[in-house]
Amino acid sequence: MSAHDLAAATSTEALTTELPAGRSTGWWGMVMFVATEATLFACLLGSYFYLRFQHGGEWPPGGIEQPRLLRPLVMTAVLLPSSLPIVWAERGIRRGERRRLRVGLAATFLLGLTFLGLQATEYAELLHEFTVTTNAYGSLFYVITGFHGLHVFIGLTMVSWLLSASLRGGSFGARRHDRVRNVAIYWHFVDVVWAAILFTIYLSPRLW
Amino acid sequence: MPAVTPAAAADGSVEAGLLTILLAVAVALLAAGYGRGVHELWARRGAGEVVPVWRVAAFGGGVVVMLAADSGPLATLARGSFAGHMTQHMTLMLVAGPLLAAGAAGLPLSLACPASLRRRLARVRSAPATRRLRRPATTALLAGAVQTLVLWVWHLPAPYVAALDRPVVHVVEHVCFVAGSWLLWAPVLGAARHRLPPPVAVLLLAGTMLPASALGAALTFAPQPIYPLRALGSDPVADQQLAGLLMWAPMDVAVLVATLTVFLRWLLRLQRQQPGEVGPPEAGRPAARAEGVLR
Amino acid sequence: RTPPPPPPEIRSGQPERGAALIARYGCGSCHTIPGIDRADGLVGPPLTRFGARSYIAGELVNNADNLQHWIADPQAVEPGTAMPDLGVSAIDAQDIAAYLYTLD
Amino acid sequence: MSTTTAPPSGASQEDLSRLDEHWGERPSLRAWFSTVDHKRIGRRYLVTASLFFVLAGVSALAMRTQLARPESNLLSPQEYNQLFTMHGTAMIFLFSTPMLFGFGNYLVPLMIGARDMAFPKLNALGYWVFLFAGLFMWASLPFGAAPNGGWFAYVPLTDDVNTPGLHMDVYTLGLLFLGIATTAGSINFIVTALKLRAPGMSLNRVPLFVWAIVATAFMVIFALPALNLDNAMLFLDRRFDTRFFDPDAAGNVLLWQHLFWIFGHPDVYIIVMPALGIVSAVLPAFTRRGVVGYVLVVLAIVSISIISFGVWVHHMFATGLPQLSYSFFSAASTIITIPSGIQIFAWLATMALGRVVVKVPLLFLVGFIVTFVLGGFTGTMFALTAFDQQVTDSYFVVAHFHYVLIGGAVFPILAGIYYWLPKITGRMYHEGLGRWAFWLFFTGMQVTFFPMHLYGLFGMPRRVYTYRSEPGWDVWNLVSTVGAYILAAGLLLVLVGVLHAVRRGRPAPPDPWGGDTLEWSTDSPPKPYNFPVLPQVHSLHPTWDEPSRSSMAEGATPDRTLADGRTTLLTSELDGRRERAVRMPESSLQPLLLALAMLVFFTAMLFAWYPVAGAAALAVAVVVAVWLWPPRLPEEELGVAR
Amino acid sequence: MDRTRDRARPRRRPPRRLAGTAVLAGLLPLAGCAGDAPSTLDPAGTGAARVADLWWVLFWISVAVFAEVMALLVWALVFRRGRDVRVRHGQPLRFVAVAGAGVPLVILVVVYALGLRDLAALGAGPGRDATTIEVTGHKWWWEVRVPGVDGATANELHIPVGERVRVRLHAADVLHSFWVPQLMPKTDLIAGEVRETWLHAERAGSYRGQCAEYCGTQHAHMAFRVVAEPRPQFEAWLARLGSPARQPSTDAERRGQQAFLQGTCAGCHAIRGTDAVARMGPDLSDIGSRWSIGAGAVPNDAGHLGGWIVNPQTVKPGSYMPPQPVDAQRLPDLIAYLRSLT
Repeated sequence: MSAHDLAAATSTEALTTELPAGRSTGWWGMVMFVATEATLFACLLGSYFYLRFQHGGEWPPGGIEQPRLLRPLVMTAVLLPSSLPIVWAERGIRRGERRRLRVGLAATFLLGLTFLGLQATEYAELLHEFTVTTNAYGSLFYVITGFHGLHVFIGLTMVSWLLSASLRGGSFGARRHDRVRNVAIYWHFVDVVWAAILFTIYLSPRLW
Repeated sequence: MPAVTPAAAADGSVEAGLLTILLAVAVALLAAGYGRGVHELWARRGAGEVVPVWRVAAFGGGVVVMLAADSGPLATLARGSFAGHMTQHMTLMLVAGPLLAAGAAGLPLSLACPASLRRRLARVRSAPATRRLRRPATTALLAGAVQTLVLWVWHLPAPYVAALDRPVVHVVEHVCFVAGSWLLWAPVLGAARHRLPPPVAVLLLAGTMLPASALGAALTFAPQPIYPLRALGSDPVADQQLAGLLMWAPMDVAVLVATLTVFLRWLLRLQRQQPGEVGPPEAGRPAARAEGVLR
Repeated sequence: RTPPPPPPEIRSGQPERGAALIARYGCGSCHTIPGIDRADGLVGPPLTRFGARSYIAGELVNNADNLQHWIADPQAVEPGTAMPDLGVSAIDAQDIAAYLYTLD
Repeated sequence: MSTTTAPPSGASQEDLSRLDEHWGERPSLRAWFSTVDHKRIGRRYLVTASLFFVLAGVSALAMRTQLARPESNLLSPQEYNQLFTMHGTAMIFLFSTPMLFGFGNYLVPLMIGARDMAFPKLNALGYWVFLFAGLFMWASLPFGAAPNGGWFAYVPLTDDVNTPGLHMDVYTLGLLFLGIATTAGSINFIVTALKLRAPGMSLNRVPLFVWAIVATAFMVIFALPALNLDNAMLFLDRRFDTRFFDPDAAGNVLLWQHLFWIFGHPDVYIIVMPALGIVSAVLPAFTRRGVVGYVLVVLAIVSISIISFGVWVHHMFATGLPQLSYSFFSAASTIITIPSGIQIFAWLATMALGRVVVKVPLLFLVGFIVTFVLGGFTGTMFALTAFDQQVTDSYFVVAHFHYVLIGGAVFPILAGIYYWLPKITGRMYHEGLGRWAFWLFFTGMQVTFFPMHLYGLFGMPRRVYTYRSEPGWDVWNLVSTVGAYILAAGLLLVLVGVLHAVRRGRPAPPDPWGGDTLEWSTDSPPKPYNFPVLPQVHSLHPTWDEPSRSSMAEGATPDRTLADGRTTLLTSELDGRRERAVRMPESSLQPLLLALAMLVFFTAMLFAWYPVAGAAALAVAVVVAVWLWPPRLPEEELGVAR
Repeated sequence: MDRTRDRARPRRRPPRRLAGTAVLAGLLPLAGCAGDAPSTLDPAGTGAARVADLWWVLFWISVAVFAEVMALLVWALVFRRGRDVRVRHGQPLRFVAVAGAGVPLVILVVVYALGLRDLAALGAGPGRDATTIEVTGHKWWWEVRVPGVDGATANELHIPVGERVRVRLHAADVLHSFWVPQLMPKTDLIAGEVRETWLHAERAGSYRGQCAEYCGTQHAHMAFRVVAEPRPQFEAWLARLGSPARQPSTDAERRGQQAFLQGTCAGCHAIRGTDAVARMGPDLSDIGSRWSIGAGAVPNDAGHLGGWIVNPQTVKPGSYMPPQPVDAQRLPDLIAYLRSLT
């Protein structure tokens, strides 16, 4: 290694900003966090199937109707594409385009908010029919969807947090976008989990 | 029941007969294409060169197992009980799929194509989107997701019964199983240049095993029949439990063995590349270090 | 190990056997009696320091004869008392009394 | 505290002073609360977990005293039930795992040649949360509101009808709270071991202890969610009347058991795995050679951590599930003994081929082998369903798990304490005291728990606060109680030995044992930056091989001292190639604040002060947001396109 | 009605059990002792006997493997220390693989096969037309009923010697576990579900059973007794279970019955043939002849009965029977009446 290379490798900006070499610790941390969260959701959905198989008989039990499909499908159509703007935003900030970051984050935020709004209307309807205390199906339904809704909400706070940081300026750029990528990973995870929930809660009762 | 041997066409239904012919043609095409590609390769590079003989044998074995699972004693077993049917599925997913994957069929099959098609394939493969898809992590996630989805969806009662009733659906079901399994095992057993890094492969296999085990466990622990009685054998609950266990145990064993083998081979390779063992400096240690209590 | 001597109030009782009998007759489910396992009943009066008592059941002077009599047949001494007749034989009553008198 | 210094490192005096300036901490109250130094945090973990161990151990002594004689009246049933529940819960959750995480915290960065953990502030958060969660749970005992449903808290006994009051709310909330610390610690270990290894430390040169910690961390990540979900459901059932476990409303009481043991069985290996790692770390120093069959041991570690997820039903062999599933789980439970066997025989072979140096740590390793093997045998017996159905929930099981837990976790922990005491405190312990402690502890352990096999076989069920006198029960229970006091005396001597070493011990050289891993190549106790010159690793035993050692003496180039900032090196995940230097966070009060906000949240949930809980959740969110807020940089440094 | 019955054969003591008993005479002084000890090593029925045999196999295998491990360990500690020992740097992977994986694998396969055989035997069930007994676990006592017989008793069930009897297990509140160590391994009682097990006794006698799943405050006092007796006595027990309780015969007993029916007792307890039909506490129709009070809390005699009635909370703290405000004059009568109900 020549002295020149040494100086380049140890100069301050080489130490304080992120070069695109290898995965960062933040990436690994977020991936591991997502892994443990995914396990949690797997356990939740597993509990759903366990109770369903153990119950035998009609499902949903206690005269609750089959879940209606239209709104969940609309919610899916809102939530799954919401990953695209954040991918686009991340690509943008990787090239230093701050406007793309802001626009993409805002779009994701709006889509996520729409999703939560739709979920609220769904709850408002279903709560007349059954509640979390009606029976185990009610508990499962609301806890699973509610827990996912909580994750969407947390994701939204993350996105809005990114958005406000990026609006401040001086936060993200081509050499620092770790946080954007980590939030994007989390958001994709929330999307994928919704797909699993759609299958478990809304579709699987129709496949018995 | 659709079966590939012409003998089973004695079922009489036209649909079944047509399907049989169609399937036979498809499998024959697959085998012929692979054979031709391998022949081409060996002709250029010498026998046993790019695709070793054991890979060819594996592919052949895979095709044979695929045929065997859908006809003969296994098919009759499958007709009798849910557990028999599960045996059939597990044969397809745990034997046929991995064998086909070990055949490293990508290169031979594309070689067998006509030149124009081959060019188009090459263009698709080098497109940015496919290149992104073929990144190890993406492939792994995709393969795991596909396998899980295939397994869960087809074993839910409604699709399962549909497959029992309609030969077409049944064929689709089995094709899904073989394809999903092929996709899953290809990054583990396939050609070296497409293989996943061993730690990723271990994570992928273990992560795919868990939902599959969960389904097996759910079937094993269920106290009542979940499927319509006509789908189950004479002792419905016992049949269902046995089927659940058949899904659960072989899957776990196969994955465990594969995982540990991959891991062990990788560690041994690392050991060979970067040896690690040394002994303590017993004699002639530097004076500054000789103050230790143990000498 | 020699068994402990009988207390002065009673000549020929065996306190050690008395303790075992108390456990066997179940006195402890009504009385709190020191030195007996699980004798922590709250139904009748506690028999702590019984050797120093003046009266038995508020009726009889506390001496060995009266105590044996009471234990063997409380209903005869005080008809209608809540303490049931437990069918304690005279010998057993003597030993039980001997144990109770060791509680000073 | 006087220390001795390591052999002169290659770093210049000027570099050393700059490193001191960046990494050193002035002693002050604020520094004490805000430190993120993995060594201080690791020490705190060790001390706090030991405190909880003493509390849980004293509870056990109280239980044993009650059980010394039949029909004894020392404890009321309510007290006894709270005591054994707190004993089990604290030993499992508040002692074993945190104690081993403490060793991991102290040693992993030192063993892999890094300057700190990957996420130092998260590390501090983990410690504070562990401390607060432990205090949260123990604080309930003086009020008689401690958990009383057994450490696995089966429903429906623990629902709001059968256990009213706060008991089980303390349990569910306490474990959920603690789960935050465990998960954070595990993520930290994984990322540290993946990214912060010294250059040249490819995965086959990673010390076995680090392998064990990483495998443990992976198991935590995939097992703990099941417990968290279980506790959350139970809390919802108790507080908000959901019906997960209500069989009258399509719920199922066995769901609790499945989820608990899907966590619980991996958890026993989560406990024992780092302890086996300690064995693999201590043994080379006292046999003067590396552990035989490194590759096989790593394979055993990995296979245990995979198989352990597939055997949970062996804790439910008596619940009447289908026979077929029992045959499967029985097979899986027998298979899991094989990796343990590989490790045991690898260590035995190491001893047989090396030159055995008998010191206190080695004595504890011998005690470990004897005890753990006995416990493992009874475990393998349970793996046979028919036998297990006869002895499950009897004292035979209690004997099994104390043999594997004390044999597999406590013996290695004590070995580790004696082995690393010179490194952590800079002082040597007193060998004679240590030997007394070992012999008292070892005999006490056998005398306490071996008879439990017997009265278990004689039909004595566990978790009884008293028992009728039966042939074979009274005598052996008395023996057990006597043994427990002998055992406690041994532990008291351990405590005395540690205090004596800290106060009076001889100053320790940097490498008193001739150990093989990197922590022995730096000062005792290490400097805040661990290594003046980051090592270049050339083998599995870097302290033993000349190139690795000289890399710390001669390779003092600026890219290896990294003295102009609080920085450490990132390397590639698999083969440890150097990637880049990264800046590490300074000390901060945020972890403490965040943990306090969480404590307020869980306390408020416990007492149903939901507005307060909402405010605390908000506070948590605010602290996290501030914690992660990106510092402002000039645009050109960020690389913003205009 | 023809019941399957196992032929009552004399216990064949396998030699290895004899040897084991001999070797462990120092450690297990009571392993083979008969009598009331609920020891799993003193089996009295086919279920427990199979497991006891299995245990001795496992025990000897463990002794052997433990001896192997100890031999290696001691050898290393004795011969491999000291200055002049040369460290050998080989990697005997094969030794580790064979000793740590190969040999154990062989042992485990054998042991697993044995275990599977016994599991199948235990799971075989009592046969279709075996006698059935319904047992319900309450906190903290056992309710025993027989289908077709309109009566109940508590904490005590009778079975005919030499026959397999089906026991159906229900949980009234929380999980309990039904365990008679000398007759049969455990089966848990699961809330919301019904579990089945079976009992078989080779010789007449009474065998102690115990709740083996932690069920709360008084889990320690939730014992029961299984009485194995020849078929005629068993039939007599069934008949007694179905017939009204004994009528009072003396004045004191009559006054006691009045006190029982008009006091608080009838609110929780039933006595067949009277107005007391409540099912919150145990049926007391045969309380005079039971083996204990409070599911093994105290022996059943007049003294303990009196103390129990007036304040069960000192006898069995936490139990669900509250202290009873019985008139002092009525207490001896009540005791006399209950003692007369055999």
